[in-house]
Amino acid sequence: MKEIRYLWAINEAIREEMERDGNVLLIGEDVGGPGGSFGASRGLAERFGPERVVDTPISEAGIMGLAAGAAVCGLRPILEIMFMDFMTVCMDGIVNQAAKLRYMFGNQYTVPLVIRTPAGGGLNAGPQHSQCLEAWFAHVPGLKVVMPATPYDVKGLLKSAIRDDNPVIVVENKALHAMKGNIPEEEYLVPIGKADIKRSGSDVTVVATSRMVHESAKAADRLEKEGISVELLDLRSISPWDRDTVFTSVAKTHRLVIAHEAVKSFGTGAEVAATVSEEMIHELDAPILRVGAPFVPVPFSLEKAYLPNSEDVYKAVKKVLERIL
Amino acid sequence: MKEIRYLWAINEAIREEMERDGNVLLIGEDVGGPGGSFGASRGLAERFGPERVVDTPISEAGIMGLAAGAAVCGLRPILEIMFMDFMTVCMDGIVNQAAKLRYMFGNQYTVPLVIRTPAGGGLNAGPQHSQCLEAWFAHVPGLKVVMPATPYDVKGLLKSAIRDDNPVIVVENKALHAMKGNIPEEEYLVPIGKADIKRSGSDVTVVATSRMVHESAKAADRLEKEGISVELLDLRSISPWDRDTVFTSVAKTHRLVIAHEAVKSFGTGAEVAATVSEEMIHELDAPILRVGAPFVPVPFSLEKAYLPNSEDVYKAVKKVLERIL
Amino acid sequence: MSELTKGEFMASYRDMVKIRRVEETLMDVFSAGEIPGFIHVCIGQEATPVAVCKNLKESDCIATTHRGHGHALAKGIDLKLFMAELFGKKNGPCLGRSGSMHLAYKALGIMGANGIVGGGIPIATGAAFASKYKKNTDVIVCFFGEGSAGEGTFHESLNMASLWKLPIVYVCENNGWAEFTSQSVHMPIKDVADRAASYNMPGVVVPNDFLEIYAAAGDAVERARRGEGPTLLEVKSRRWHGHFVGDAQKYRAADDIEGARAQDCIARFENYLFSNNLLRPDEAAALDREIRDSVSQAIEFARNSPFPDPSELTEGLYA
Amino acid sequence: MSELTKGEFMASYRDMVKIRRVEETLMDVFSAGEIPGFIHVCIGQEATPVAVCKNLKESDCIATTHRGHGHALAKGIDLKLFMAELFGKKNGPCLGRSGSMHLAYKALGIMGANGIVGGGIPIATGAAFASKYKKNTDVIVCFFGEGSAGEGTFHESLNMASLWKLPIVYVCENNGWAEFTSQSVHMPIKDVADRAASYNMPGVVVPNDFLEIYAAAGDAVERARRGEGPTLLEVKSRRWHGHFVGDAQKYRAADDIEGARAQDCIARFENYLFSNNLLRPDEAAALDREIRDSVSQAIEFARNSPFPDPSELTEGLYA
Ligand SMILES: Cc1ncc(C[n+]2csc(CCOP(=O)(O)OP(=O)(O)O)c2C)c(N)n1
Ligand SMILES: Cc1ncc(C[n+]2csc(CCOP(=O)(O)OP(=O)(O)O)c2C)c(N)n1
Ligand SMILES: [Mg+2]
Ligand SMILES: [Mg+2]
Repeated sequence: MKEIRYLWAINEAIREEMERDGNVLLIGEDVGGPGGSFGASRGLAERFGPERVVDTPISEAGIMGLAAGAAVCGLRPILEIMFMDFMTVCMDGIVNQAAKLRYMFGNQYTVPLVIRTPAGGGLNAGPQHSQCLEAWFAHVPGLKVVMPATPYDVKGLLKSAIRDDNPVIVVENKALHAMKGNIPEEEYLVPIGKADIKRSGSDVTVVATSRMVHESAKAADRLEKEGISVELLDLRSISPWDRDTVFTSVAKTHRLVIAHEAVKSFGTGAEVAATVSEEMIHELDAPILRVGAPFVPVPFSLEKAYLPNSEDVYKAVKKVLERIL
Repeated sequence: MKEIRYLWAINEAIREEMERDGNVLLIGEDVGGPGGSFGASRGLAERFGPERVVDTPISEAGIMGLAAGAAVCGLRPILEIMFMDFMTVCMDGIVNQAAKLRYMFGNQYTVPLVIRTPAGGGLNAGPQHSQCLEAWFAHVPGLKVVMPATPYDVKGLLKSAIRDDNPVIVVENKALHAMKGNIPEEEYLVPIGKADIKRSGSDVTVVATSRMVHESAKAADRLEKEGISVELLDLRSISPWDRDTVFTSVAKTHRLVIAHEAVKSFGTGAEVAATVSEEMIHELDAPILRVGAPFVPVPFSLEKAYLPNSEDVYKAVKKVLERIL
Repeated sequence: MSELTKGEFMASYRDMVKIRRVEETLMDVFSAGEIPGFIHVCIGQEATPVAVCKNLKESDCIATTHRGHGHALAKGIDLKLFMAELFGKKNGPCLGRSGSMHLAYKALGIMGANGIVGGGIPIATGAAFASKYKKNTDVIVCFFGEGSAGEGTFHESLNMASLWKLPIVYVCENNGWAEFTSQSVHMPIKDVADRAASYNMPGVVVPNDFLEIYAAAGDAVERARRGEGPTLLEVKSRRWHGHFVGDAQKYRAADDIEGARAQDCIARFENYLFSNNLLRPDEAAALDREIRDSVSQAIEFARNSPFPDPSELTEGLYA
Repeated sequence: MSELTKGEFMASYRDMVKIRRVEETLMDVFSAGEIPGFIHVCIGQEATPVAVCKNLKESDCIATTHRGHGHALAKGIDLKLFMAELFGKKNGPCLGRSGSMHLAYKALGIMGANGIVGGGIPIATGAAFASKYKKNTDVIVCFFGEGSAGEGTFHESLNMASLWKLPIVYVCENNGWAEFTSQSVHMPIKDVADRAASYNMPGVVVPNDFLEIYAAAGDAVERARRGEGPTLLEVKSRRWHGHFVGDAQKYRAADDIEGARAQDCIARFENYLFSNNLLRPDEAAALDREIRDSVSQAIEFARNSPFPDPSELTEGLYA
């Protein structure tokens, strides 16, 4: 095992996969010499040269379509979209092209393509640099969406994403970039579509993603001191998501809280809640509560008040424990 | 009362509002002389001239940003995006600009802007011309989203949208364009945010949107013959949506089915289901079922098999009636 | 650009006539309600796909548009496969999922028509990127209309292609109309090719003439193959019919339609072939009969082919 | 373009120095951790905002970018209001919701900085559309960097503006860098202004010199006001510091930074004023003291202003 930062785990994943497969390349704004806006690709251009670590113009729509075209021709591009908010400029390439090419062309093509993109708040970067938009992509057939919450997961999931023959969106969280964690010295993968049981518990299931996994863990610590036993699941993949693990947990605890940083309304938590109330409502002893951001843009200076946190998870858990059916 | 087609009701709404307010204008591809790709603006260029009915280049992103800029400067643009699938090319202007301008600039500006866009299948137009993407926009604070299902509602809601000081997305359904219905001779509005109780019933609540309202009505007819009483709600507005009317109905019937044409997973139905299981799970006597499209792009020739229909609603209702908690 | 042999002249003529016959037949068949969805025919524009694709190898790729029948046929797709897809049948190369508007055939480098105007331009650019990356000599041709030159992807793609000297030829078929809107209504310049200067690439304008297109495309393809980068080639093409089949063209002046028809690229090429003894009228007639036959057969084939089964609806979404 | 009076020369000089002092102070204050988020300073580029805005009326609008402090100050925003917003305070014009990157002030036509590169270009174009629609004489200036000229919105907007002869001036401040990437890495041409030809509008290149910018912008603004349409004006500007405050510019050669500093637009203008007896060194020194004072006061004001209350978080989302 070794300790590594989240950001550097990304770098290692890309580096290892580029070593392994000459068709893997990294493309995006400032990803080359400068090593990326957040530094995730530091050293890669030196190692692999400008043909494989490609600095682009500020043309997200163009790069996205270009990556899709390169992917159907046998390359395996990793595309960095500097902030998830900028996905808005390249939705067509993702949604109408990359996601659909395989199916609509009768499975003639594969589209092995990864979009890495940092989401979320924590940098006071304001309304156009802090959004969590994963729900959009989960709604699009043909895409996969993962949201690693730890250095271990980001390395393992990013490597899986690069090896996947489908377009995968890897949503990083900017607030996690500096986080440290342990990873094995040797190579490993984390499978797409598998949740991680962060802690076992019996009173309530908390399903969380990305930064909210850590906030939920804090809440669980606090709740534990009050004698409340939380089972915490890190969903890790949003599309596909691990229904089995969630169902098994809810069948055990009979109570469910879902926590994500994205705006609560019409967020991914709604799908989890809706699926549970579709498939196993009879198992529930309490309402399903969701923790998410309020229905406003991320304000510059009130970011802290805006972002959902462990207190919100704590309160939601307390509430589902109070309100017995 | 007079009988009118859905498409012509759109035309009337635009015409009346342009008569009423000189700052209202229509802008989009082919909307001028040609009267629009579907004919919704026929005659308007003749009536109001090319300054107010503006044919544009094929530049959705540009037009969208332009409309936002014009709106903050006091105009009230109605923008036609020819197919909802093309919203992918102008997401930034909608999501990062129009939706946020007011809030992020500290309420200095208003953004009175309407995007009219036809969604859905029924024309065998294939994977890039048939999508229902309303869930994306409902997830974005600052936008309003309506989905009128009848000639009456499309006229009334479009007029309300034009008078609204916020960006409103009016999602038409192409399969409804030819539909006939009665509307008053005199002027009327339909308020944004109010559901319509299409029929009262006692056994199960069906919450539907757009084309699925009619499919659900068909299912309700069939169920009625079997002695099952359906309360059918047309949500009409997705954001904001009418929680009160839904809650009241569910409190009465204790069973809920939600039906939309969009892909089921991560669709708007999830939010309705999640909200109900958050706020009133104790009222439910059965799982909440959702009817929506399968998780694939809309295939060209299998469109009919793809599209959710009255049979699907029928089956879902039967299922919630079987599975008593 | 290489000189054409007599056989190649004949083959080019045959391809152009084939495209026209296919499109004429499709207009009938579509109007009779046999094909669902929309179709956009390229009658009047047949010279471009054929003259351009005559410069391509099988492994070269093309990306095309909603008006893409001619391109796919010129690149060599089998008529029966083509028709089966247009009819939405299970044995179409896209399993009936794409129809006319998204037709693709990987085996011949037909990377897909595109329902999104401007959507194919960066994809083609990506294919050219892959070609260069893999150090092979494949050239990509990206077809689009003058209307598409209004989209941001046009700008972004040409900029990157030139920056990286990608092996691609951008072929703008300027038929003067974007749906129901004429060029002057949506563009403040006459020649799309003028935009090449924005990207430091050659911009070339040619008339709707097989020989001129063939020569200009040949230069551009060779340039691309030599690694010297992209070219923007504009053909002043003409659309005879409506935007889609069924469009009555009420927005269009009669003399504009007549003018388009008067510039018949097939008649022009035929005259050239006749007067240069490269083709005899009787050969032309024989060819036409042969083509009509094969078109009929393809239609029959498509008609009689099965639709995909609803049970296959969710197959193959992910690899 | 009108001749500047002595007073206007002085005022221009004062505005340029003010912008520089504000930016210098912000660098310190930001580095000390007093301001959250990111800030992008425009030191080295002060001539453009001032020279351009000197041609504008109060009711004319500007749309700007992440590097927008200079534009807002040149358009006349009160220093205290400005600082309060940058500090995220409740009494900023955007209630502390925008900070530096999205600063807007409607009262003076400052339509907003934009966190999305290229995002402001169509918005400015829309403002120009509104001006023309309402038949008033307001002109809009759209500022952006050469990096932004890679976005599709640049292309789409300029096309429409020229097509409709909108009263707008596109001012590209070409400082040679887009974040950490130099122009030659992302653009195959030298002068962004060359792209004007794609839209049939005038393209003008000027150096980082107040007088030349003032004259060229004046012509462009007048042209726009006369209803003759847009101009693309490129200023060969220079960025002295990093992309954002805190960027150590490791990617940048020392002589590029020195070259930028050597081309100091303020020193150049100062020399001109001194040698033409339009300003005396003692006047300059007095101005500078005055400016430093007001900047300090504005910082104090912002420091001591309250943050918005969390209870106001959800206020005003909809009108
Ligand atoms: C993004 C997008 N916007 C609009 C359309 C609708 N549309 C389809 S074809 C077309 C006109 C295209 O004109 P042009 O590029 O000149 O091609 P042509 O039809 O003349 O071959 C339009 C506007 C679309 N399919 N995609
Ligand atoms: C759509 C989008 N892509 C990327 C970015 C990140 N970004 C912010 S500023 C910038 C460089 C802009 O360069 P330029 O337009 O030359 O302006 P300058 O910073 O030199 O003033 C980039 C890439 C962004 N904010 N928005
Ligand atoms: Mg055309
Ligand atoms: Mg720059």
